[in-house]
Amino acid sequence: MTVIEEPQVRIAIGSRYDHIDLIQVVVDDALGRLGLDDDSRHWVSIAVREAVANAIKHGNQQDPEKEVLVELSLEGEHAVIRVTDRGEGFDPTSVGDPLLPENLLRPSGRGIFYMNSFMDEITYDEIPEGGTRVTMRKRLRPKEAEDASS
Amino acid sequence: MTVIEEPQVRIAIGSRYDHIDLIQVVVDDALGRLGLDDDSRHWVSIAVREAVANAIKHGNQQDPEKEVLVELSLEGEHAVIRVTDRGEGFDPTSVGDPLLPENLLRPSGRGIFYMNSFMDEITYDEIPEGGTRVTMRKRLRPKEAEDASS
Amino acid sequence: MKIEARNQGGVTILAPKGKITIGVGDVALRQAVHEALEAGARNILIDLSGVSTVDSSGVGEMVSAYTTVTNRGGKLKLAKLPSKVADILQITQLITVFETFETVDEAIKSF
Amino acid sequence: MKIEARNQGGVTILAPKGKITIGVGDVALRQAVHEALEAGARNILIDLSGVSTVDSSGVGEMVSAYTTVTNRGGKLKLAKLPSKVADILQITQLITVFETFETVDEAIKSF
Ligand SMILES: Nc1ncnc2c1ncn2[C@@H]1O[C@H](COP(=O)(O)OP(=O)(O)O)[C@@H](O)[C@H]1O
Ligand SMILES: Nc1ncnc2c1ncn2[C@@H]1O[C@H](COP(=O)(O)OP(=O)(O)O)[C@@H](O)[C@H]1O
Repeated sequence: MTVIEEPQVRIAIGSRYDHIDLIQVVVDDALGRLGLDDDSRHWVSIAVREAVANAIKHGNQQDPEKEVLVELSLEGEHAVIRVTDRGEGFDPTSVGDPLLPENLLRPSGRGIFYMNSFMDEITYDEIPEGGTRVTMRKRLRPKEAEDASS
Repeated sequence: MTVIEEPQVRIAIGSRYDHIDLIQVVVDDALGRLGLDDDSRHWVSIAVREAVANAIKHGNQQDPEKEVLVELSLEGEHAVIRVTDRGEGFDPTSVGDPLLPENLLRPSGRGIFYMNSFMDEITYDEIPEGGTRVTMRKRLRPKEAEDASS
Repeated sequence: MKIEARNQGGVTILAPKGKITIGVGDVALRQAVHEALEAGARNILIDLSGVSTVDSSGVGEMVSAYTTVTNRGGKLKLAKLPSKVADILQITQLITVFETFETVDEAIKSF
Repeated sequence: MKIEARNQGGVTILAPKGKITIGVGDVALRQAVHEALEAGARNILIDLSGVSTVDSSGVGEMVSAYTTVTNRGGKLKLAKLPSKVADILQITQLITVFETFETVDEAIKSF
């Protein structure tokens, strides 16, 4: 069962790379208040940077008039971050594996890999209005801790 | 003439006081990137805290389901911050002066006074959907500096 | 926000650290003053050196504390105001209400 | 992000400070490597001790720099990786591509 709880925060930015720092600051602050440790916050906020960078670059094609929406919420034991753009979308299953020897020296293609490495779960959806939404989840307490305390 | 420029940032929060810190962090970060010095940022972010606190308390009556919207933008030489709630509204001209001797020992009634003290201009509007919007402006460079450089 | 409480020369010293702002810091200050009064304190000194921000609710709570303590026949004074907190008391003209001191020792002698 | 460039023992040492991330840090790194090559450098060492964050664009830029320098017959190596930067190279398996050193001196001797 997924319980959606407050606090919820939504931030919309124009599609400019220099807003990414601001998103990182917000995510870091919010996750700190949820009790996530410094290291985990570092990695989660890098994953969020990647999602926002992709939304700006591939989704909204750096059109500063098009907004990227970032939503933070707490769903049960997970911090959930959703990043939505107004782009053409893509097929996430077609993305190459950056660890394959033939890809290792490629200068790009590691963003979704970063997100998968640093979050517990990432899922992609197309939104009805046209655009891509990526939903990223991170468990706030280690699973053992929860099992032990219940 | 007012030129509205990017970057624009919008943040929506549920009506809870513990989100105010997050707004302060965002405002501080955004104003820092606009080149506002540390001291001015301190005072502007306190003014924004007051506006958001009023929106949460008097506007949305602390209903966490009701959102407070904070919008940051750069309009010409001014940082402009708008805070919107979904409350019943009020008459800003009816607010008492906290410096009057009979008000000096009152435990409340200094929020709008803070905003007026720390911002260059504040204006109140009712929004069509029902609610209050306060618009606060702060000049980014001292007026002399602008005159001298032009 | 955290508030340390200690006794020195018959004065209860409250030393809040952080922000005295709506929802958290203001409530904590009210509780700390309330507890000091319950414990029999009459003379209370707030050491503000650790306070970074005082919003209108925070300054309102300081006024409330002042009134409550005074009404009970006690005294509430302030020490070690950071410049930004002093600015707030100037702007709100509450500097005319509160007795303020540069050091805790000076303040204690004054009670 | 700022990048300091200096010369030591025939090696150009680039020391970026801050984040190597999309839009700013990655561009700065590309320029710094480009300028070093234009100035005739063949051996380039990136001292990463001042770098807090490397996103996928940043690590991609490091790979580009590596390829460009190698293709011109030069060498690009890394020194003083903070643990979070080392983690990134582990996860992306780029640790198998780059030669890395704990100190600048060790790195310089290796060229
Ligand atoms: N929000 C998005 N909208 C459209 N396409 C996207 C989006 N995010 C990722 N993609 C596509 O997936 C590919 C892989 O993305 P990623 O792993 O982040 O690497 P990179 O961004 O370096 O190409 C991108 O090149 C792009 O084609
Ligand atoms: N966003 C708002 N919506 C409705 N009423 C408001 C709003 N902001 C301020 N007010 C009214 O104006 C009064 C004065 O506000 P303020 O100066 O901030 O002092 P305080 O919040 O301490 O009462 C409030 O008591 C309230 O009645």
